[in-house]
Amino acid sequence: MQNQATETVDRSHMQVSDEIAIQITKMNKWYGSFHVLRDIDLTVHRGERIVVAGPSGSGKSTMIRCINRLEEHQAGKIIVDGTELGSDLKNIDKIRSEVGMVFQHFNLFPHLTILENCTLAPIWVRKIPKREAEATAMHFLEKVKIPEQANKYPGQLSGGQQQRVAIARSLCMKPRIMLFDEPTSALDPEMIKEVLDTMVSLAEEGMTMLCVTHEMGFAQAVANRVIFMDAGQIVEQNEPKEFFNNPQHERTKLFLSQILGH
Amino acid sequence: MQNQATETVDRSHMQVSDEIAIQITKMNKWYGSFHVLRDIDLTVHRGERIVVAGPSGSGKSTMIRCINRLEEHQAGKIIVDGTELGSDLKNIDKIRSEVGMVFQHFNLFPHLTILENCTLAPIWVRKIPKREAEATAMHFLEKVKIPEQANKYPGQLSGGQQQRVAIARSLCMKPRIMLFDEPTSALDPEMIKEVLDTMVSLAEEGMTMLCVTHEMGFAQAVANRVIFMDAGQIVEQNEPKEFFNNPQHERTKLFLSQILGH
Amino acid sequence: MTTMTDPPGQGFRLSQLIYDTRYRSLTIQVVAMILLMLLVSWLVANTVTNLHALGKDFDFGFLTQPSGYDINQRLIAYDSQSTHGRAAVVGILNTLLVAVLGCALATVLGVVAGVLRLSNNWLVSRLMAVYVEGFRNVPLLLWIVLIFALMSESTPAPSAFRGDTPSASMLLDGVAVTNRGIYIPAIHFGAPFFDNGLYNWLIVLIAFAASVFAVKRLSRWAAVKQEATGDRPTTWYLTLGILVLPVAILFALMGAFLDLPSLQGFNFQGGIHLRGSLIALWLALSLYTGAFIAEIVRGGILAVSKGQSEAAFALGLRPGTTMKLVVLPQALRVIIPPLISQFLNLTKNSSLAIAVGYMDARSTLGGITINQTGRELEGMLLLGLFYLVLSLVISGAMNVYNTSVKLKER
Amino acid sequence: ATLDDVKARGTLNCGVSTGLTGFSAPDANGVWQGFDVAVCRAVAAAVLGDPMAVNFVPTTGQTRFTALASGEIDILARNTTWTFSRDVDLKFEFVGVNYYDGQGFMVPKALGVSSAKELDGATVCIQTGTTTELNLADFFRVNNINYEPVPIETNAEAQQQYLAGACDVYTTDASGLASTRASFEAPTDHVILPEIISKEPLGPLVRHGDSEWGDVVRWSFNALVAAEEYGVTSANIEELSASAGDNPELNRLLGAEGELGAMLGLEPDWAKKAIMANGNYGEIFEKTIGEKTPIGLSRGLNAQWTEGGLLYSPPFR
Amino acid sequence: MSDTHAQTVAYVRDTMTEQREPPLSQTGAYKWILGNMLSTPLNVILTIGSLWVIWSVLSHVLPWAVLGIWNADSLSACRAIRTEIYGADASVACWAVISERWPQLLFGFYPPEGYWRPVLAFALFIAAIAPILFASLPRKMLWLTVASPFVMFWLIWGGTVWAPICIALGFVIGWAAIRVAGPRIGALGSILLAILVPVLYWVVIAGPLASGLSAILPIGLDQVASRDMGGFMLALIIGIAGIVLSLPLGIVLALGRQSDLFLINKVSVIFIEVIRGVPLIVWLFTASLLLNYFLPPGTNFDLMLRVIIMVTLFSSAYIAEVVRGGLAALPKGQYEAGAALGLDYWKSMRLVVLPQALKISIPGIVNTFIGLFKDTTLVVFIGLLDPIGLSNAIRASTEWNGIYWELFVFIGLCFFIFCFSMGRYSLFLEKKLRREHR
Ligand SMILES: Nc1ncnc2c1ncn2[C@@H]1O[C@H](COP(=O)(O)OP(=O)(O)OP(=O)(O)O)[C@@H](O)[C@H]1O
Ligand SMILES: Nc1ncnc2c1ncn2[C@@H]1O[C@H](COP(=O)(O)OP(=O)(O)OP(=O)(O)O)[C@@H](O)[C@H]1O
Ligand SMILES: [Mg+2]
Ligand SMILES: [Mg+2]
Repeated sequence: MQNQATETVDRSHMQVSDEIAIQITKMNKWYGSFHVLRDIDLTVHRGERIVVAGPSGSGKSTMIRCINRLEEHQAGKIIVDGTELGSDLKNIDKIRSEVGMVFQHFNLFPHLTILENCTLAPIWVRKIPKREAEATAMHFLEKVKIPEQANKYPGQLSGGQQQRVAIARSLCMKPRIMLFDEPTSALDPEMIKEVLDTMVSLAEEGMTMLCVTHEMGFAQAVANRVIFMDAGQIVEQNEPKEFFNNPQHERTKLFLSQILGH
Repeated sequence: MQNQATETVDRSHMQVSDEIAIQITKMNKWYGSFHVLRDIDLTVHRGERIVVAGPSGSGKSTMIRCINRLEEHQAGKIIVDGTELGSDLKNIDKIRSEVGMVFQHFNLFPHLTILENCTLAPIWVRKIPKREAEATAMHFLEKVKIPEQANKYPGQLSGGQQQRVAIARSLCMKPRIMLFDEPTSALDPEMIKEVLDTMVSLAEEGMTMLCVTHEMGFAQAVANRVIFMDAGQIVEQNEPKEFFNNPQHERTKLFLSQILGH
Repeated sequence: MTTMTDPPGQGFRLSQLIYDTRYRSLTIQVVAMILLMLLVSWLVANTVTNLHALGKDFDFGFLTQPSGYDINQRLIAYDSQSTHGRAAVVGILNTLLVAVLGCALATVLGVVAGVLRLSNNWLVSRLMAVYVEGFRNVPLLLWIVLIFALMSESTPAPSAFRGDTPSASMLLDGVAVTNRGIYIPAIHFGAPFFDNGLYNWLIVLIAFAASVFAVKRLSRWAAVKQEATGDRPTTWYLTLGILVLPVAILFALMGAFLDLPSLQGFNFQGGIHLRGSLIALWLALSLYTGAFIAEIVRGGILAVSKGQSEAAFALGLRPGTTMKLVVLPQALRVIIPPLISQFLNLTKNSSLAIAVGYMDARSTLGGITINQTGRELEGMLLLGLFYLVLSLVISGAMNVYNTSVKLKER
Repeated sequence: ATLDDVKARGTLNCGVSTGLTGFSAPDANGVWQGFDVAVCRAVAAAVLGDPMAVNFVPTTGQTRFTALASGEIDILARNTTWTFSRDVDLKFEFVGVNYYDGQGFMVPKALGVSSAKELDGATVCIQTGTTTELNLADFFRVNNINYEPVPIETNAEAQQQYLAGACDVYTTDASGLASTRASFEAPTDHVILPEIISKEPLGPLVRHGDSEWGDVVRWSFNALVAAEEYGVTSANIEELSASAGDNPELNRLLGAEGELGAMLGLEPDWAKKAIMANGNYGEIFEKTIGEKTPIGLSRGLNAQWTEGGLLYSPPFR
Repeated sequence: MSDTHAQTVAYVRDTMTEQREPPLSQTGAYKWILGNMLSTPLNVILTIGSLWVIWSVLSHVLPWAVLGIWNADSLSACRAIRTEIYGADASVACWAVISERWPQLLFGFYPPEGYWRPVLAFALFIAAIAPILFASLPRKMLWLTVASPFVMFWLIWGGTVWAPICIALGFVIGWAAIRVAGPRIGALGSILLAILVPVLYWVVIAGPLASGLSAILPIGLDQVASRDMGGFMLALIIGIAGIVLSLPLGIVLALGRQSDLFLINKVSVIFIEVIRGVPLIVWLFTASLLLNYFLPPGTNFDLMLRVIIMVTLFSSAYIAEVVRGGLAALPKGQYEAGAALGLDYWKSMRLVVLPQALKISIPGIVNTFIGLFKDTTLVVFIGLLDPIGLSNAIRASTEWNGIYWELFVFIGLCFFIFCFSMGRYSLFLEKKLRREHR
């Protein structure tokens, strides 16, 4: 499950600035009467690479989706890049175009070619000329190593390739923050590596990343903080080394023993 | 990938007779204008256990499917059990009931129970009384070690069990020749062994078998000839030991290095 | 191919006809052919005998004889002295008219109801469910009759517009909604270019088509501009101008004026009369088919997974843009084939016009004409042929669309 | 021959309207009642001796002629107008006229119209599939006035449209107008205009080419008319037929004298049975559509010739 | 709780937060109304619009329906009662027509003492299709399914019991022909034989045999003529007969359309397209006006039978398309496995392909049935007394002349109940199939 490639990351230049990218305070969310997120407090600095782990149903996805308002939170505050997320549509639009998101099931648009997938949002949201958008898209497609597929449709690509396109698509909006929700869990083992490699190279460039994943190898290699969630709360957070070698909380220990023992 | 169980086969009594079971001469087949099988010559003696290997698309399945006329060949001769396979329906019917076939995807009849799957053809083709057909079916189900599932439906069985039922179903027609088309490639690793074991025990009983498979362990343990196909032709054939240790042809070498190295 | 499959020289045996795969299919087809011919000739022979016994012949001459009956709803000139053939054409045009109108309205209703049924507004989505289930599960014939009756009872009679204190009044002084239908203003020309009114309208139509073409060019230009600069220039006022001005100028040149309907004698006169029977049939067909279309639309939208719109939102696209660029193009692929088969159904169902006395092809050619002339065989044959051709044209269009979509997918 | 078929079958197949008030309609028990129905019953009684041995086949304006031509029914007694083309071109044989009708107009009193000639521009509801459309077209063309026809399939719909004011005028045969008006909540608010624009002799008809059967139906019907003329009613018929009286025609009619029945291929008392089925013509009229019924038609043209009407049975001899 | 800094990253929660109730804005009727009906300005408008629609419909319909008069023997009596209770201006329904005539609307003119017969027949029908729809029922019940058409026919039309038995015997003879001749002359020949022999039997022997047997042993029910049947019973008979009879024909057509024999394929395609391209009402007129032209002179059978024949041909084209979908949904491996086991075309169709394809097609067949059942209303145009036809007939009686809405509302309601529940059932089946097919 661990990938050797990720071990080679050179962490020296991955600087964390003091600037705050995301600030969540006392955020609460309910689904009906079910309390999914409870008093979440989290500050993410620019350039941080945070891995969110936790058992299924603990609210990881929900938390991440609250950050770009795919879900609405009911109490507390979320400030992204200095803009508070409320019901103000303008703020939501602003934040969404600053924050990229990659889903478990890629969610590429099947009726558009790879290139069109990547240029859609820049053209319609950022109002970038098509030619320019395409150049940017090709640049990022090269970065994720599939420029030659630009004119194919998503259905013609393998899962790993599709996920890399999804990453490229997000990057085309030049986001300052990237959210990943289990980007590799729908992939076959061979394909996981190619996607993780892409994420690693992103991390190397200093992108602020918040990543829900079960790839502990990736967490150890790239993250500068691991957050452990359970029952809608942040139970523990620490540097990866500490987190894995010396978990404090009972639940963390239990979780790690299951994940790593397996 | 190799199965230890197969190593235990006692080959001493697996006699090959002089009688010819299948004789293929200069057989050619086209799909439209695409030449799939080119001048295939192959003689199978009664009691032989032949493994057919080769890269994907090399025509292995097509060759095997020509033998019981699931595909029509356009030139050359196929004689099965002394009957020539031509356009005469009676011969086709005769050969089909002499030759059993096991597919990659089992192709059990989902609307019939295991027992009904096994008795269908004996009752309707061989016109055997139902009671008798059921007794035979139970005998073969015991042989493949799932008599207790007789009244379940295929959907309720695991892949390995289904494939064993498929083998039993073929055996119930008391075929003199069995064809296998990648019987284990749709199975999870744990299940591969149980199916291979069944095939080994069949081989031990002296069944004439023609088996497309990538299970090289099986080939080494059971086959008395390995045939290597590429681009619609038989490129090389030899005894398993010679074939694996001392391949002659370039393509065989390349193929073996990929298969075994992997 | 060098060798033959079978050794030659074995000679042909009769049993090969059945047991040889090469001849077998031929045998079966020949037998089937013979049986078919027998059946057809049997039917034809019976028909000939029966016709002879009845002293009738097979003759389409009746189409050229005067029909003797009037048709209220007609798109071409017709009176009771016109021929049965012309009556049939009037009926066919009426069928096409209600079919086209019905398809358009049914699509609108279906799309609205389908989308609203997915609305998060509980009340609205329930209401739409009631509409859909109610219309789908009661025979169309009942709906046609009920809507016809409902319309005539809930709208005022022309007499209600009469008198010093009328109980009903015209909308905007030009539109009268009565239980005989709706009267709307018509446009006439004071100084027409041609005496034949049709040509004048043709000119207007050509001008309008040219405008539409120009608008298309304009939006192409805007798209190119957007590709180049990223910003789409605002063109709506230009669009409006191009669409309206040429036609307006033409109207002015030809001295167009509005012919307002006004109450004279028993009825409103002047203007255009949309008859109650047409409206009732149109509404009933549209509401009924719309209920089916609503389900198709709902299914199509649901078929586009939620992930698609979420991905679009996450990229910063607005809901409207998401609908336009992401959801609709995908949903349409699912929606259009069944939609077209609903259009087909609607067209066929328009033959129920008989229930409200709308004179469609079935009521003229297949109804009064047959009844007056006793030419059942000829009349029904023509009628069946008409519907068949219509269906084939529609389903042909559907096939063309399907293949074009399939090609685009891969 | 049809007569033999009917006798062999034991029932008479009689085509009637799917429902026309007073002329044919099933009652709550499913038994068909009405003026046209009575003709069928009389024929059944004459031929089979049982007025109830009738299969009523409901037909629509569209299907009635085919049903008769194809032999599905033996008689069509469905207020069908006797016209040249139906008789000659469609190849049927009208055996008589059981109701002399004519097409008329009904308008609401409030319109203030007193003659059909004042109907210029009016909207007219008509029932399709009959001669009505043709008469209407002719009438308005001859008088050179405009109208807007609203063709309606059934009487019920037409009635509903007319009452809702969707048409100014309702036109159909005068008998239909009367019965329709009788069902209104306020019948007096509507008037039937004096113009009768057509002759509508309604009568039963049979196929061409089987004159024997035509004779049976014709004379069964004539027997009803003659019975009224001679004062034979269902009340006194037993008595009159018990012994030969002094009116030879009556004797022949009731089978006491001559062999009229045998000539038709029927029992001697065929006419007696026909009359006993529902009474004579006058009785049938009174029971089904006469002035005492809600429909309230007066005899008018349908009175005996002796009383100034058109009913005139040829002599039984 | 302390702020988490990049420098002092480590954090461990000591006490777990308990699940709390959501804020008021998140629960109860308040949230529900706010969230579901008033969340955006557009939603507010929609809500108000809906309320207006509901109000305007209910305020007209409810008083009319609820205050309706149930006891009267004619429309004028109804009106008198209304004037007495509510005054002359009130508009209330006269449900009395329903309470007086409902047996007629349901059964037509079927003799009242025989109502149990159609009821029993339909109960039998339900029992007969149960083993097809629910695989869990014992297979023995399929015998009931096989027998039911004949029993139903006998129950509804009555007459001697020997007629249906002798007809059924024809099928037995056909089956026996296949059994006996099959091994000798092959599948194709025996199928021809199995068609020829029973047809000969029906034409030549069945009639005399039945009358002979009934002369010896007269068992039977009172005969009821087709024209005495009407109302919903008629609609059901036509619908059920149409679907049941069209099933074999539809399957043959579907197989024909799949066939790669050019002629067979084209004939099937043409048949299906012609039937589907022309409206049912035109076919019904054909049945009533033209069928006699096509049959030998002198043949004459009743209109209902002709309609059933036409409806059968009509729905067979639709069933064929449904079955074709089912056939296409089967993986190719099933055909191949059948062939590899030595089953010939007909056997593998009968034993392997069709059982599966038909099961997949059941929801589609149910939907076709719903459509057909609704379409039976069109027979009113050719003079059959279906519910709508009967409503016309009822209106033609002097008591009920002038009544309008009540009859239509009642008929519509009956149709709705029937079609809606069938539709739900078909949805349920579809879901179940999707579950099983994963
Ligand atoms: N739309 C919804 N409505 C109601 N409950 C929901 C909804 N979405 C999620 N939940 C519930 O909220 C809880 C948290 O869900 P979430 O998807 O955030 O978990 P997760 O930590 O991402 O789990 P996983 O690892 O399985 O993705 C779960 O119990 C889930 O059942
Ligand atoms: N029905 C068909 N029509 C056209 N081409 C076909 C068809 N079936 C197979 N082929 C082609 O024939 C070639 C041989 O196919 P075949 O299935 O025999 O290969 P194989 O050796 O069994 O490969 P694999 O290991 O992938 O099963 C392939 O190139 C394939 O694309
Ligand atoms: Mg999740
Ligand atoms: Mg293969």
